[in-house]
Amino acid sequence: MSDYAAGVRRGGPGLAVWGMAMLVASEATLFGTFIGSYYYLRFGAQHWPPPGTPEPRVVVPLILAGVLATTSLPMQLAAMAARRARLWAARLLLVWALVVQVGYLVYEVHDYARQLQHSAPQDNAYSSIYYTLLGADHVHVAVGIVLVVWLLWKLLRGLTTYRLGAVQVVAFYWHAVNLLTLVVVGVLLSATL
Amino acid sequence: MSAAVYEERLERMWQSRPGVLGWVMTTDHKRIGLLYFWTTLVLFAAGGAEALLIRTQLIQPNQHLVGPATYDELFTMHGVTMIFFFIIPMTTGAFGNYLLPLMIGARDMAFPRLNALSYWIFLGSGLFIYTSLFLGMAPNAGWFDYVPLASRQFDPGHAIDFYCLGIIFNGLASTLTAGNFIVTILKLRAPGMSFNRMPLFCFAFLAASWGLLFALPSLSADTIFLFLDRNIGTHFFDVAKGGSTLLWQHLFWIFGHPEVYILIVPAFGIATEIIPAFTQRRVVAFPLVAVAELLVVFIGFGVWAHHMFATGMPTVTVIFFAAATAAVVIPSTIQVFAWCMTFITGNAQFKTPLLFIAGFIFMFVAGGLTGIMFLAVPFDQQVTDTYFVIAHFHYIIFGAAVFPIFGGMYFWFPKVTGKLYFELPGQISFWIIFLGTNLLFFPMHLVGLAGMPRRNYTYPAGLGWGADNLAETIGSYITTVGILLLLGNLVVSYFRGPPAGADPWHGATLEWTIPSPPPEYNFAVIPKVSSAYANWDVEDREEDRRRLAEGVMVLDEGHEQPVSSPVDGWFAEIAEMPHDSLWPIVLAVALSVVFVLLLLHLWMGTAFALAGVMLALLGWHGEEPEETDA
Amino acid sequence: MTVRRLGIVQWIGVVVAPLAWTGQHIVGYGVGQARCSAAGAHWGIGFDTWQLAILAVAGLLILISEAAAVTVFLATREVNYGDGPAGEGRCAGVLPYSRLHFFATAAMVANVLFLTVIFLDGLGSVFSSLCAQS
Amino acid sequence: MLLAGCGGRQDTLDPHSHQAGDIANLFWVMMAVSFGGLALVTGLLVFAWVRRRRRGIGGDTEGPHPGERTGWFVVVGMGVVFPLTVIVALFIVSDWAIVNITQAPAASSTAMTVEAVGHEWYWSFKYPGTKAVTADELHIPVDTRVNLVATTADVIHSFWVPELNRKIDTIPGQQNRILLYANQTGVYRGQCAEYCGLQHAHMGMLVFAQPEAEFRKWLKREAAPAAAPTTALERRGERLFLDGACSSCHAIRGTSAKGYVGPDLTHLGSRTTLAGLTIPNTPSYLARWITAPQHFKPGNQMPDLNLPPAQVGALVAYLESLK
Repeated sequence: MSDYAAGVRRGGPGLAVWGMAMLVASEATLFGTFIGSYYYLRFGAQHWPPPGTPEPRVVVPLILAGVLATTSLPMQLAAMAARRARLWAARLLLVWALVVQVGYLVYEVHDYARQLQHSAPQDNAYSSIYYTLLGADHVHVAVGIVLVVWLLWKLLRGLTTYRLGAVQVVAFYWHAVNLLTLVVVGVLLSATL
Repeated sequence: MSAAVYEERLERMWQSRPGVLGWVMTTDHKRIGLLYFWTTLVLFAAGGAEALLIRTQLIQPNQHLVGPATYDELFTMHGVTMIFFFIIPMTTGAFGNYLLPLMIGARDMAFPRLNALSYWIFLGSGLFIYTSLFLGMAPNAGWFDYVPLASRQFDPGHAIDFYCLGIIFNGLASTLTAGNFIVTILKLRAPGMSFNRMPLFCFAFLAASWGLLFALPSLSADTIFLFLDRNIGTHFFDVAKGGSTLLWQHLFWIFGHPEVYILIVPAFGIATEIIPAFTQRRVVAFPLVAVAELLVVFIGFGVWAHHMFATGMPTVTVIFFAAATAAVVIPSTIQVFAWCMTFITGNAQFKTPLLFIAGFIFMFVAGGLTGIMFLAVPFDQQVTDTYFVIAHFHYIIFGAAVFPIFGGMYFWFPKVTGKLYFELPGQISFWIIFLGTNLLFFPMHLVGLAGMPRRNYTYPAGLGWGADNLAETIGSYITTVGILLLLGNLVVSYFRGPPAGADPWHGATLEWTIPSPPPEYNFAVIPKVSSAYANWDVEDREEDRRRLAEGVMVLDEGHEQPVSSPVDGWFAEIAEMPHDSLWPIVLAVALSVVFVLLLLHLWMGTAFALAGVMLALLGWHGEEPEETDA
Repeated sequence: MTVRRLGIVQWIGVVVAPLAWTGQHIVGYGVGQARCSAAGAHWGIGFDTWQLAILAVAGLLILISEAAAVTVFLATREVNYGDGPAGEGRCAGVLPYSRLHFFATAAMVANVLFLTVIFLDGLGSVFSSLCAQS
Repeated sequence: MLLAGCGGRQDTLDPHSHQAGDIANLFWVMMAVSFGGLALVTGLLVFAWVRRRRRGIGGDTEGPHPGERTGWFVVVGMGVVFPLTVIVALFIVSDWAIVNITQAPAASSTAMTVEAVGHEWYWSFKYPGTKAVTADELHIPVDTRVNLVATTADVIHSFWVPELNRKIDTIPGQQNRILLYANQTGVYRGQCAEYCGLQHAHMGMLVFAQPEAEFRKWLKREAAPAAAPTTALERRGERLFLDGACSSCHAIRGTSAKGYVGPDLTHLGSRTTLAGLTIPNTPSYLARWITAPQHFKPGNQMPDLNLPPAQVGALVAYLESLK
């Protein structure tokens, strides 16, 4: 079919990846706004966090965020495996990532509930932005987990170009979420400085 | 095989379902554009009716046509409607959807089903927010919705909750559209259409889409905070508990000012298509006009606090926004003079569309010059929140955004319907609208300088405001007559107008290379492009005909669409586009349920509805393009 | 200069200046906001030092950006911003000169604008009385 | 029937202070330049119309584009260089120079301080150092630099007396200040400029700029507690006021009325207007106001009390006696 057929090049960032890039851009901006609000409120406050409100714990959240960040590796590998049509490799790598991600979320949600017993979003502006920012991040992790589960379910029934695109897109999403988590944790911990 | 055979094959390949189902399930950007067009036209009527009521209330001092409560609802809904439910969906939704793929030589948007979803969400949000009006609990704290006036303490009831949720819901639709446009413009341009050969229309919509994508999250965050403050008891805006009322204003205007440019930049795009067609000349200083359209939105992100100069911010911070306000002027002056020089060096024929563009340039310059005045902080602090500001931004939003929309309606009417509109009533409608709007908005400068503040449901006599207000109200009636004549002309032309043919204007861009109305597959052959004014490159068009005859680049094996590299438009691959689908509307309905339940504080129900949304998404992604395992 | 290198230089000309202005705008505003806020008053932020420092950095970056734009513009002067190789398929292989020229022309003008702005607000914030309420 | 003008006007172009004057002059200059710009562009469009349709549709759109070079010169010259110069000049004049005159005055530079508090929907004015509290009518000495502190009791309002200075919002938790200065005795009208709810339209104020001595006399009287009623009717009115609903919202210094929802009425009789400049302060209007406040100012905090005319008469007599 003429010179175009010759020019046809598969792979590379397809439309799906571009679409996810748009989503990530808008989500990142949303978090940017949250973080901007955090510091705007912080500048206006004499004491941060206000007296009576516990400071966030430092060590555990940092370690956990680091652990979550490592899942970028299996996600990326899964995408590469899928491109080479290594179906089983892709599935196993996704399961590896999924286990870590679920573990992270389970602990964080439990911890979130625990913190709510000592302070509530209704206490003051600090708590309001603290719980909103942290909660929003957890929601994004949860969505990512749903995506991985859906991906595995899809891959049960073989690999298609469509599903290959899906793996790449979800991997992209997870890279973004991991980065986001690191930033959010960093911002929240800046209150202890 | 001959051209006819290929066209017939494509016809079969792309034809959509007959009847209503065809419209409900459609993923065709042209049909979605038309759906947007009709919907926004209805909402425009609503917003216009609100405006007429406002003007009638103010026709003379101490009027009591409507009470203060109603008046507050009226000006709030007028602002919300015109901005979120008329201009944005009309420019991006209707014009962008219908024309962008045609201008870049594509057969559809990058994500056709997402495109349909955007429309159905937009429709849902429109119904959602207008329900509040009929329930007598319409938003009443202004479209800017400042706290603490909008807080639960001072505005109990559901009015502001309707506002928050409606805005978030509507923002969802705009965000999806914006992302869709960006990917479409970057990836679906016909091979050969490198950035410097992209029609200026596309630069404008690219700019507007980036603007929407990065501005809306700020508004969403703001409305989320407010919704939480009102319904959960958080303290983002509660000064007593360490919150800040100015935080609302900052977040709102970080969205709100780029918004203004999002409203007018697509109009610039429309102008930059009409001008070449009716001057038969390429736009002067093409690269500067192109970059100006991007710059105006980019710099527009840095000026937000000039809406807050009277809030007592430190001068050292105010300075930054005043300077950005100064900078954002230049891209506009570049474009204005480029347009004028194109008028002069080309051979201008003042048919209706070009008349509207000339009027647009006049109104835009008038409004822009008063806009420049606001970079003078002390003057801004003197006239902000007066009618002077209303005059300024109505010259911009009505003059610079709506005039090109009207001009565009006339300009592309033959393309969309295949009929020509009637010229004389068209020109008359322009002059009525032009005189009407100036009579409507110019006196607002004077009455504002005479000290009349905004958002007053009535005003005392004896302050010298009466005559101006009377003139404004008369102007509003005249404008209405003009708009009705315009719409009437188009309706009559639709039934009685003479056939237009493919290219009545000898237009500059690719949509004029195909029949009117365009076939569902848009382009029988993916066009060859070697300049931004493709329809004027005669040898390229002959090349297209040759290819069609030989079946080169016809792509008739399914919903095929070439994908090219983002900057230089190099041919990359052939993508298989999805077919009609019912999932977009299903998903939109599920989302509407979510927002209604949120409004009613039915948290458990909301959770279930979200589960429904997920199921819809699951079904959506169950539809895979049929193909063999890779 | 090779076409490939010209391509990189062109992007420097287009991208660096806007980013420099963005940085100067946000940091400059942020410093003012912090210095004049309830909390920041005690932090002893050297306001003028900060403003002049970011002004200098941003100014330098924008000058580099402008130089890049001019370089590309001169290197591609002979082409018109509209024409150039057809650029169909991968066969063309090279960047269209017309695209380089197009972006260079646009950037040359835009960068001047950014340069003006950063001096206006950078110097303005230093001249105006610190933390006086506008 | 309603109040006409009420003495003052609020015309931004009729300045009575250095600040408002500079702003007005700034405007006149900007307007002159703007009309020049508008005339230029309109001229270009008209010129295009004059030499329209030389070749008509379908004309040669391929060949060279006549006047491209001229076009570039105009676009770069008139579209970049010229406006940039003008704007830089405007920026320096207004935002480096004039802004220093209109921004909050330096603490040491003012002779006295007045506190303006915005309420839904009236203004109350306090004179620190004295007990004086009044509503809607602010008195200042002429030719004196007054430091005005604008705060709010509820939502965001904006203190604005156009002929004296630019406006300043009242932000919760913020103590915004502007300089209030009148170079000529007289009455200047002002109005809340930030949308603040139902009766935003009826939240006017008057600024009386008086000679120093006159002002001192006024302030002295204003600071004193209310005079005891003299006639029987006034005494009846006082009893009604203190025992009835009035005292739960209004304060009258020197009596047991300590309400703070509505304005302080200690010297109501000395005011020229009522209800945020909605109506003039005459016995008949006061009577109608007490009978049906919701008629004049729908949605305001004061309920229709449907008092019998006799009681209204007594209340009016008492309140008007509070000079």
